Amino acid sequence: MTLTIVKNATCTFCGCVCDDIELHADGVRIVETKRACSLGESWFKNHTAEHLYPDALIDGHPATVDDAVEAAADYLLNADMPLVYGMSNITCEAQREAVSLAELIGGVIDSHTSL
Amino acid sequence: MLKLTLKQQPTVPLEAENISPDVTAGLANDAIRALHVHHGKRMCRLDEFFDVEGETSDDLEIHGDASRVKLIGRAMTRGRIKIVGNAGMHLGAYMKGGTIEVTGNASDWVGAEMTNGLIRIAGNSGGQAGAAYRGSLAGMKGGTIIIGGNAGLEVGMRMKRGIIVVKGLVRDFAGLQMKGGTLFLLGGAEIRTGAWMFRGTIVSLHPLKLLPTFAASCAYNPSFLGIYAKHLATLGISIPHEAKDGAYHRYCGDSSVPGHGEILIWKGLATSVP
Amino acid sequence: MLRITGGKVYDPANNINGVIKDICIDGGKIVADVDGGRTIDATGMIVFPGGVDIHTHVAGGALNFARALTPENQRVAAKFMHTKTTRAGIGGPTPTTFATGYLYAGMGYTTVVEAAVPVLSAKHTHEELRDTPIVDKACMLLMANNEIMLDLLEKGETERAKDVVAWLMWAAKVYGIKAVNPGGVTAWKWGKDCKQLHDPVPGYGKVTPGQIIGSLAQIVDDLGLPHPMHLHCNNLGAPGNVTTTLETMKCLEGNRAHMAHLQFHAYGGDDWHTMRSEATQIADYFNAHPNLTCDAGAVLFGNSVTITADGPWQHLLFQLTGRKWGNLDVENETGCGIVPYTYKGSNLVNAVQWAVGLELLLLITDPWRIFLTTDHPNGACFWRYPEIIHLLMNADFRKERVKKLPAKALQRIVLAELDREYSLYEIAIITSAGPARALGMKQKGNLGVGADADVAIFNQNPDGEHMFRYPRYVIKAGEIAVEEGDIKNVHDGREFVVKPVYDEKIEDFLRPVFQQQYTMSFENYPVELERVHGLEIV
Amino acid sequence: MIYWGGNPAECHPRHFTKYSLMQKGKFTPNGRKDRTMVLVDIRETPSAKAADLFLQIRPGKDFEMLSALRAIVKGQRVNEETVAETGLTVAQLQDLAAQMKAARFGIIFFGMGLSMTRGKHMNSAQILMLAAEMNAFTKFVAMPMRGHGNVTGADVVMRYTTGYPFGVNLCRGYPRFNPGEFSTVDLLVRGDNDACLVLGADPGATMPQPAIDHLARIPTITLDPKVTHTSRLSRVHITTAVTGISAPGTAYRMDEIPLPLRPALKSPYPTDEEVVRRIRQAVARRPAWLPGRNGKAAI
Repeated sequence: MTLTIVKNATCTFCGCVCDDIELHADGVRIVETKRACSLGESWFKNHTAEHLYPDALIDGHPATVDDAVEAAADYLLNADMPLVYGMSNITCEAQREAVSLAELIGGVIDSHTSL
Repeated sequence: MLKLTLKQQPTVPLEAENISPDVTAGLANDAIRALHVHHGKRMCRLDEFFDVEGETSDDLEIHGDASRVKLIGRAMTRGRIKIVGNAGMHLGAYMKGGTIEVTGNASDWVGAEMTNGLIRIAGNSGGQAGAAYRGSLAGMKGGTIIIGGNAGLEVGMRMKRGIIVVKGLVRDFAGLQMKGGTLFLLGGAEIRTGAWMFRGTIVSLHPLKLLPTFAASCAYNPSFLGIYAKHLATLGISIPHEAKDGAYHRYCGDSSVPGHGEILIWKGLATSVP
Repeated sequence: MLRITGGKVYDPANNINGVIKDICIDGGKIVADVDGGRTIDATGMIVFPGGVDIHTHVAGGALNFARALTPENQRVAAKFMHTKTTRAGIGGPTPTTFATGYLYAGMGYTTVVEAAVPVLSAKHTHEELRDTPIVDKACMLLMANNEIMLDLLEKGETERAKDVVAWLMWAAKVYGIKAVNPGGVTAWKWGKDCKQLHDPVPGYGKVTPGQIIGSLAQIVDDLGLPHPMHLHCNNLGAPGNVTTTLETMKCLEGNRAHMAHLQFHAYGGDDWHTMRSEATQIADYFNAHPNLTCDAGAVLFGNSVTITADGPWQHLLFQLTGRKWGNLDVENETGCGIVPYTYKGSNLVNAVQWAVGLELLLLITDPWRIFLTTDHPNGACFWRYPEIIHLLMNADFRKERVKKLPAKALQRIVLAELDREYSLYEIAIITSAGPARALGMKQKGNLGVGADADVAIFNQNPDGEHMFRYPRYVIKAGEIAVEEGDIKNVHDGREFVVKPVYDEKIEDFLRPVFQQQYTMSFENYPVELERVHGLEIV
Repeated sequence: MIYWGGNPAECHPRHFTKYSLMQKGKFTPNGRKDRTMVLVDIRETPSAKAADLFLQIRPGKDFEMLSALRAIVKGQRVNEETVAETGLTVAQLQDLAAQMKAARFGIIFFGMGLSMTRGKHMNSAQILMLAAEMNAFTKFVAMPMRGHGNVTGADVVMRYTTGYPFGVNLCRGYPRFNPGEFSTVDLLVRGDNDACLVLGADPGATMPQPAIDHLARIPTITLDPKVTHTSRLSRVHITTAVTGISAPGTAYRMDEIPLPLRPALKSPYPTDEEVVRRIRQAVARRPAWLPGRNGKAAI
């Protein structure tokens, strides 16, 4: 099988965010990393493209993403003081959406910085 | 006297800056019932949470555990609020005059950035009493805060004028970056008291663990304490100041800033120089 | 389709001075006539081309750093509520991106130029501009302290330097070139500054600030960029800096240049105690040299935050104020300092600064060469422009204000003697037609057929401040964006980017240099095209 | 170069080689040899091997030591006995101050050993002030060593959209900021929220127990590439693609430089960006919540 080679990939494991990593992937997993440190290497190799987890869970039971999204919207909009928290392991584009969502549901938004 | 009784505990914090004599005085009770409060993101009527009784006046009484009711008496200029129970955050923040009394405990930011008036908490208070909000150049600029119990972090942070008295123990950073005013610690403090202080006076009746940037200057009977003692006596607080027992160790600092603040530690309990 | 009828039109680019005529709009452009559509009755109103801000700081790493540094300003600033159509935000000296768009549009401004962008964080600037609604945008690239550039100038390789500049411009997706304290920001990495135009920059053997200025202005002209080099001179804010400024202008003879926030560069005296206005000297030279344009960088009293790539100056200001200070060094490219500041009417130095901005606006005779700015947020916030307009239009009001200055200040300024009053026509030039021309944006700042349909309509009012603070209508790209102070229609603005021509082989030179000097991969350095929202290549 | 309360050798392994200590620069052609490195920490971590000078201080004494150092830098007096309680002597601090002043370009990297111990943000503020004041003598800067991947990005995005870096309350329809009041741990421990959306974090594994208990009590929604502790106490969990591995976008380096992500895998799951957008769109389809237009700023 041919390997996909990605050059100048960016590692988001720690705050250094090194962007000179070379990744060799076989479609399901990353088989080789160049220039990544030990932490980065295990970060890249520990995640695969396999379907290991259910798409979504509602009250612990497998559900579709559509249903989960609707349930989430109900919970957040109906709450009097919802909280949006985390955001350190997601992209800026997702963070930007999260701020917009927090505004729409009238909530509090916070990241790991406050810890 | 107007009496508000909390009839339903808010499930999320209730912001009620409208509970202030400046707003309620002169309003009919029905108008008071219709005042806005904010339950999280929802704007509600005051009477969804409070029973309103009595006559409208400058004198307000709140009954019940209002520990989740924030901003009571925000920026009030006159009159009196008595809370029979606990009070939530920002009690009397930006206060300009009048009196607030709490029979129970209060939360953080009591009298933050206040300029005048009197706040008296019988129980404990949270942190940042009389403090500056984040980024502001100055905390309280006048008035008096008396805390009967213990207090939290950063009490009197960046205060410029006024008096804070804490009868119990205060936590770290009391008088942080103080620029003036007087902080009486009758029950002692944890660590880093007076960090970054420029000016102002901290008086402690208990020995304190001081930062390395405070230098012992002398031991003496500060005569100005007599004036404070007279004033504090009217509020029911006594501090040692007479010739026989009024000697204090004086320390100055914080030399890291470098500042000209002073910390006075009562000799009566300070057996050795800290 | 839209017809604006009955209004007095001020369109200086087309020599229209207060003529009552119809303005017709279709497809986001001004057209000769329309058949049908909405009609706005502008009787008793004045019609201006949408405002163009040639120099402001509304997006980017430095401004965003300032937001974090000053929560106390945000706490007391104007609040923008979340509504069905608008996003939440905060005004004040460092408004949030959404609020920035609403504030500019709410004042009749439809085009803004972010004046300081380093390549390294250009991606970030574009992200912020994407979330700055309504107005059209462009940015200036910081270049005069780029170490790769300086190395080339040191070796005398100006031809290659030209290709590098062009490549970097396209990498950063910008509109023009900005020079800030040439050499001085580089020197700041040694904790030093460049005070003398003809002394070598610390860390270099030969290259001097004067040489950087001359070479960069030449490169900008050779590349044929629409806007000349945008220059922030050395010695900003320092008493006696008039000498440096005049010397700088001499270095620029034979080239075009735009002198940014000239107010901060027109001081005489030897120190803070003797500081005085030298606006007359600057204006005399400037009036005689048509190769130059400038913007005022006026000061208004009140709270502000100073943000500039001029790192050494900011350290000095931190020491003067004893307040907060933020410093950012951007690898090999530039630096930045941030200090909150309050201009006080009772302060002699601040009073002189306030006067100098107005003096320049009144003494420079050609309104097509000086534009209204406050170097937001350095001199004052952009949303206070109407206050300056009122001061310019009403000499009596201005003289009353001058009387309130400290008595000592009056001996240091000439403002009290100036009687000139701006006409509405001239206001339209310094807020719109002039800056658009200096930027080389032909579709902006005018109401001729084919121009972008950016129009501001004001109720005519003798109080200039009131008139310009509350436009009756603001039309952006043919849509009514603001009606009686309410944001009606929020859409994203465009961003103008210049693609200069360069030799593709320059990448072969840059790649190894880059790999040696930078911490980022060369391939990840340029801003991707899709990151620039509403991109329009000029 | 001073590392304070951090262990880059183990926590940011490439920091020395790629960014700071070893790199050869234009003015440091010999790389490591042209630099002096000081490590300040409470124990001798592997990073100490890289240091020219290791200063071991007693736990919880950072603020005290920094106070003393700031005073010494300015030629002020300090109390020798209380300095000694930090585990260092005045002479050691004087020597450190002298070395700092002698540097051509100094930098302090401070880690969570400083910012997460007693005093927290005051410790950080103290070190930032020290760096600022050092500029009276030579060029000096300070920078936090941020831990998690894109926590810097969260700061940046929140700042330009809301004006504040974290802990932003939008309940009144405009942004408000007050750390301690609107920061997550405090909110959850007090039980102030009645719903929570967790994005790429696992508070169920890391936060104090009362906070976890509250998350279990209220409707919690978790987005994560894995089913985490938090997912298990949530009403809703949605599996998402992994940032940078199977999800594209942008991440910020700790010095606020944005970098593009180049995913090598194609995930069977949607990205966080897509899911959050879909939740936002679902909310927008429902009757809108609009803030009451009531009065002035509360705090």
